[in-house]
Amino acid sequence: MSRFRFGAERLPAACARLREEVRAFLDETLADYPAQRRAYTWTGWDAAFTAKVAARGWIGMTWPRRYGGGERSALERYVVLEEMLAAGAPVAAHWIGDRQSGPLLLRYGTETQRAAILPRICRGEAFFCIGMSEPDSGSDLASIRTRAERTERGWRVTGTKVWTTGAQHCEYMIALVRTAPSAQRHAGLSQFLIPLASPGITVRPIRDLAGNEHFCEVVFDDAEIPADALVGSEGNGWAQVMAELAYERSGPERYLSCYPLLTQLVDARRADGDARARTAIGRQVAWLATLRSMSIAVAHLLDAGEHPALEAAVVKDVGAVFEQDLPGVAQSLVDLEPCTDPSGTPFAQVLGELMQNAPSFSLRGGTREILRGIIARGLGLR
Amino acid sequence: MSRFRFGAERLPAACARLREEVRAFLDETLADYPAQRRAYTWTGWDAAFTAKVAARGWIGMTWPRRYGGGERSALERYVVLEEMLAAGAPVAAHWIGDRQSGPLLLRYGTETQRAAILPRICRGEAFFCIGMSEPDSGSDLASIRTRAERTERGWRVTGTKVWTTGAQHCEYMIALVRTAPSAQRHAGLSQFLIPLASPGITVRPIRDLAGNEHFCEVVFDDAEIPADALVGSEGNGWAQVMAELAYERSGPERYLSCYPLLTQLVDARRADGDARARTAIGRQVAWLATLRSMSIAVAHLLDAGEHPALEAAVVKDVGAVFEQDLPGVAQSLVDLEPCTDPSGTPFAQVLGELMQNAPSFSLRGGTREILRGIIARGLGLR
Amino acid sequence: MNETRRLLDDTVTRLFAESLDAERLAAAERGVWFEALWNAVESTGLLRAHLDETAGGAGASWHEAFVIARACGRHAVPLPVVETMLAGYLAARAGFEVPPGPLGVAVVAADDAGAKASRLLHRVPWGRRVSHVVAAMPVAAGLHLALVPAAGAEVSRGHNVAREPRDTLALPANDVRWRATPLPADAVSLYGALLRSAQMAGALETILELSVGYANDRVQFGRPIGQFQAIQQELARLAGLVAAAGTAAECAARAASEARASAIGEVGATGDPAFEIACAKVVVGEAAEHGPRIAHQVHGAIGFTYEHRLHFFTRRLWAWRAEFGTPETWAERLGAVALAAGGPRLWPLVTAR
Amino acid sequence: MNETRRLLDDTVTRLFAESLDAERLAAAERGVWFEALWNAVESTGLLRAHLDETAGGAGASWHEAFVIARACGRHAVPLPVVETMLAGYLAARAGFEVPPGPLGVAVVAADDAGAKASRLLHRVPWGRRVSHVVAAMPVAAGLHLALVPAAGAEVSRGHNVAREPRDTLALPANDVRWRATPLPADAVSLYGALLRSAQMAGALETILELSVGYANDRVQFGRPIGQFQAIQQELARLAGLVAAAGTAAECAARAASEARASAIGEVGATGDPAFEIACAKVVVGEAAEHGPRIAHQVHGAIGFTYEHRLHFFTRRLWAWRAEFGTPETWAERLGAVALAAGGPRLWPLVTAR
Repeated sequence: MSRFRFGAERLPAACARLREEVRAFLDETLADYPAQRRAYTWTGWDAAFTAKVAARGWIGMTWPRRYGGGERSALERYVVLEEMLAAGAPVAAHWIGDRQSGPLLLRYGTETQRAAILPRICRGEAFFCIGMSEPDSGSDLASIRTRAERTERGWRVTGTKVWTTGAQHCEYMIALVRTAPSAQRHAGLSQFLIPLASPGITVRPIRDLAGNEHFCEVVFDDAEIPADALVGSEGNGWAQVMAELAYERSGPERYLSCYPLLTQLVDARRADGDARARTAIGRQVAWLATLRSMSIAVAHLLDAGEHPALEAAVVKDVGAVFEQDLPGVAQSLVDLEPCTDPSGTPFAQVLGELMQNAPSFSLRGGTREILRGIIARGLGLR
Repeated sequence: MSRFRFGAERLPAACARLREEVRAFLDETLADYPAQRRAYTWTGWDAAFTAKVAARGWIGMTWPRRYGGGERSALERYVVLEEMLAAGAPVAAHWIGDRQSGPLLLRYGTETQRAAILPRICRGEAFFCIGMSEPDSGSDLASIRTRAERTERGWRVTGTKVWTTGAQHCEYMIALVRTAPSAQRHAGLSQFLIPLASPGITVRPIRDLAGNEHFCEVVFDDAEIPADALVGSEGNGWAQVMAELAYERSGPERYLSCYPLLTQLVDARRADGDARARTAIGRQVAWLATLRSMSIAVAHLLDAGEHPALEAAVVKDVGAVFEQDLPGVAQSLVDLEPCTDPSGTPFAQVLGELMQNAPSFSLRGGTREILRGIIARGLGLR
Repeated sequence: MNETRRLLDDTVTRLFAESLDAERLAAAERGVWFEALWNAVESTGLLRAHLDETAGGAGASWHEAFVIARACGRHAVPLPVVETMLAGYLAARAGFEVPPGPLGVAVVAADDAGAKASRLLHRVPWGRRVSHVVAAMPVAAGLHLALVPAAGAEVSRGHNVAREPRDTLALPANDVRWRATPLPADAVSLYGALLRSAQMAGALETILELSVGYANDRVQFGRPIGQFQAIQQELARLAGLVAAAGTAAECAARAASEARASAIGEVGATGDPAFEIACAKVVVGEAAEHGPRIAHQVHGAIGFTYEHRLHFFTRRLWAWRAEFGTPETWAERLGAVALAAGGPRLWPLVTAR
Repeated sequence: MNETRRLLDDTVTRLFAESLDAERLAAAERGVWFEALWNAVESTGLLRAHLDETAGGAGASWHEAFVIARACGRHAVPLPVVETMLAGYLAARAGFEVPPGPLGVAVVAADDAGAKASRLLHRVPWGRRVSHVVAAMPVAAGLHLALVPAAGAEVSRGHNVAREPRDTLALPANDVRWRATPLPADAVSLYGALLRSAQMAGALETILELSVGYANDRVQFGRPIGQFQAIQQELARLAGLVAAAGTAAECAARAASEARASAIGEVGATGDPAFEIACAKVVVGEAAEHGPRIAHQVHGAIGFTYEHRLHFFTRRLWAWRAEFGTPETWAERLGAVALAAGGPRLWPLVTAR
């Protein structure tokens, strides 16, 4: 018996028409969308695009109809996601709500929370960010110090979250904060649904190395939030977050972050594809197709109600290596300087963007070292 | 200021004539030596060849004349070594004596030991092996359990050494054994010069995965050895071994183990060197030339009386990666099955031998993990 | 994995696991032939499971063949199981009656007239043991095949680096009768690569299991080496390679099972399994380069001894990596398809699978 | 390093270390020009150290130029120091009087008639600031050069990914006076690669220092992350890349210093520094791909902020890697030489260095 449960299942044939719909939508909607911006994929923020996606019913598409969802299968959602990412569509505005916050509320939220918020996510109106890391808590997430204290009317939150993607545009943050003393580490943490417009909250965009402002620092200075902001049980935050993370490791975003560069590369070498170009590009295609099969296999397992935590972690790890290698491969095959100026060719622009972004692929959502430690434990090393 | 003291020094111009002599000697002596056997390089045992090398004065060539040495410079010795290794000459019989045991005796040996043994090494008569690892002590060398106890006439040795290269052919082993209880770990170890013909010693060759018998298990069953077998001070063995190891990490054997394959590869692709072959081979040449410069830089530092322990460790680490990659690179450029049968082409034979041997390059003389830990400490990580 | 294949996997795993230990694998390398095990494999019908019922098969698919071949890799089965499956498929597709016993495969070059090949059949797997060899001669129009009895041929013994027999057979006469087939010219390397990928996926699983087991057992510095972060990181990397290899190999088998006969042999064509087979040989081949390195690094010196089991799997991986085309040869083919498609058509090409 | 070069290294290191912090590097990226620092560099004669005394130089060698360029890389000096050294060398070899002030370099393609180039000078480093551009036009017979005043040219601003200026200059008229030179056709990429390799070696040293420092300071799970074995293993690997890059770059400079003028430009010829320069751009370029990855991995999210210094070095490494030829372009050139030499002559080729 194999230790892994990856299989060779395809996406259902029924997905084919949906795929064609998505492609037609993207062809039309992004007809003039420049190659360079496609490099941002799931960090590209465009509320107008999100509104169009929502109008097609492609946000919250697996959720119950009573919350505005489409009650479609996780595999159909997979098709929509992979088409969006392969096209480099600017999905950031609805990305977190659709992928993490909505499912969290569905699982742990109160009926009031669900009814109030999920339909707004589906309509492309409510945007979310995730408050996890803090200045002194990166890999060591259990050491977070932002705390929430009960007040008469609700909770008072104090502390600082960092590397919060898109917070400057968001209405809500799902935050992991301490509700009991830190001696307990994993215990004593809880999740909150925090309206970022609450008094006492300051959002400051952080400029990244490439000059973009994708992530933020969010400071809570005795911020008062309502009593019903708690998500799930008090003290159960760690378990809730870990369950959420474990199955979010295997989506198409784990191997398609650099896909727009692969298409540029193929076009750049199409006219003179020598032995080196053919071999190197063929190798990328082989890994792309294989990672996609692995990712789809995990989607099938999830759809079947299984808990493929190990398989999902493996997809993330192998996917990050693949994505991170691609800018170097592209550079090795085209002797052209990366350049994010308007004067650059589309290839040079996409390369310039992704070359600078690639090192983050093995940091985001947990470092490679932490992830490999999780895989090792999953293998039974003790 | 750079953290590393590598420079760009060449070998002295005076070495050029010596190099020509060595090349002429090798051309003549190894005229009919098959490519496949050249893949063994410093594990290739040939006492007759060693005798010829000795006759040219190329064993112990830096040692004092009174011990049979040539009083030549370490840089001249470097030239002889690199020419031998590049040619894949079978240097194993004198390798350990010339490289480790002789220098150890020069530094720590008694006058009696030196006078008795060094001239015999120089004449190609006395062969050495090194007894370090034990069945339960690989990376954790300080945990060795073979022990020597004082008797009226000398020492009584009990225990087992493994992975001892060439022991079945050797007259002597330089062994690291425990002379005081193991609670002290690094203390309580001593080095001995052990005549392997002593009663109570059993040498059993161990067949390796490729079917060769390069290394041995050596069992000491109350073996009686003379009082003057102690090398250096009792209890100082660990320090002696570490000093010895630190500067033995940077020789040409750290990047030339696969060199015979590179020449085969160039010849195999000479007629149709497409873009892929040119680029991949060029990359190997660049690293080969750079590793050689680094290795020569360390030789200069040693010659100048400096202690380049960090630089030497870096050469070994970078060299092992280079050597280990080469079989894969060769295979990637020539679609031919590796084959150690007589029916194989020289390329397929050399590839077959080295493909099977390459994984050992990051194990021998300390694993990669241990070596990188040493480098990390050298960088000041604490 | 569906229930049929799970049962099949259990069956073959039990058969091989009970029969093969390190001692017997070593004996096989000394030339011992395991007649009883061979007979057991043959009598259970595994060798023909993938053939049409008209050819004496069970009408199962390449997907079932994959399960059998992977088990052969997991256990380093020292018998020509996979080669007999390959030869049987080719022979059946050419309309030959598939003979019993171990079968070999050989590719021969056409002579200048494009009609006759040499009397020599090179590197026939287990050539010394086979009853017949399916000889394949690529010609302009496709593939010609012949079913050649091995009796009477003069055998020169040879081996790959795993010491599996790769013998040269000199036929007594140059009277081979070739037959035109509907197969593509590269059918031998295509299905050979498919089955070798499956075996390699199995061998990779085994080296992962051996490495995890050893890391948990071996104590250095007072604790199992599996507790050291450096070892954990490397074993996690090995797990990724093994998982990718298994997926790639199985997807290739699934694609071969579903292929329309007309499309076979064109890497880029819809429904042609050559795309997935190329992906498999590339990904599995890379895993077979880096995986054994990690396994040997974890095992240290003990893994370098002939006594330890590890090398029966790592040497097979080294040998098989080059058989039926190196990863780079297949990657180049795949890259040519991608370049021909162009950037915008690449994604549809990938998702058509 | 000999005493002269050690003193030189100390001098330039002091000059730059005192002048440049993260704030000033950020200011430079916003377009601020550090006139005082430029004047200090120019007045100490560093820009001409490597020129013959007849050309106003100090008669020092490329080895001294290497020391200066490496220091520029170590400190991410946001001034066209290296480009002015390159332009000065080319101009002097063509017999031009080397003008004062910052100089630029541009390669232009010959038109069909092989004589005149376009009015456009592309990607001129610091084009907006230079007094003159040394324009280079490769022709069949070698290299033609022109010394073009930048005054009057129309500047379109551009940048590399390190936000160093790479401007396009449109000359007012197409009246450039070309001059034949004794230089090889690829002299710009040759010496450009030499100097960029030196800068990259310096920047690599800095990212190692920053990473070691950060690993010792940053506490997670109750201890500095530099105590974790996974981090130690990666930093050891970074050390190897940095050490190799420094050695390769310095050997190239030494070779250029020792070169006989007649041999320059033939990669394989004895005494030609193109072999060592190719080795340097390959090895340094690989270090510039893998080194920044490790440094960013160790730094985590903080290293991704514009506020932290790390990116001033990693972005330069990414940009410089592709300038004056990618590692693969140089590797291919080197491989062609090795293949032309053949297996038995490869070793003599390497040891002739």
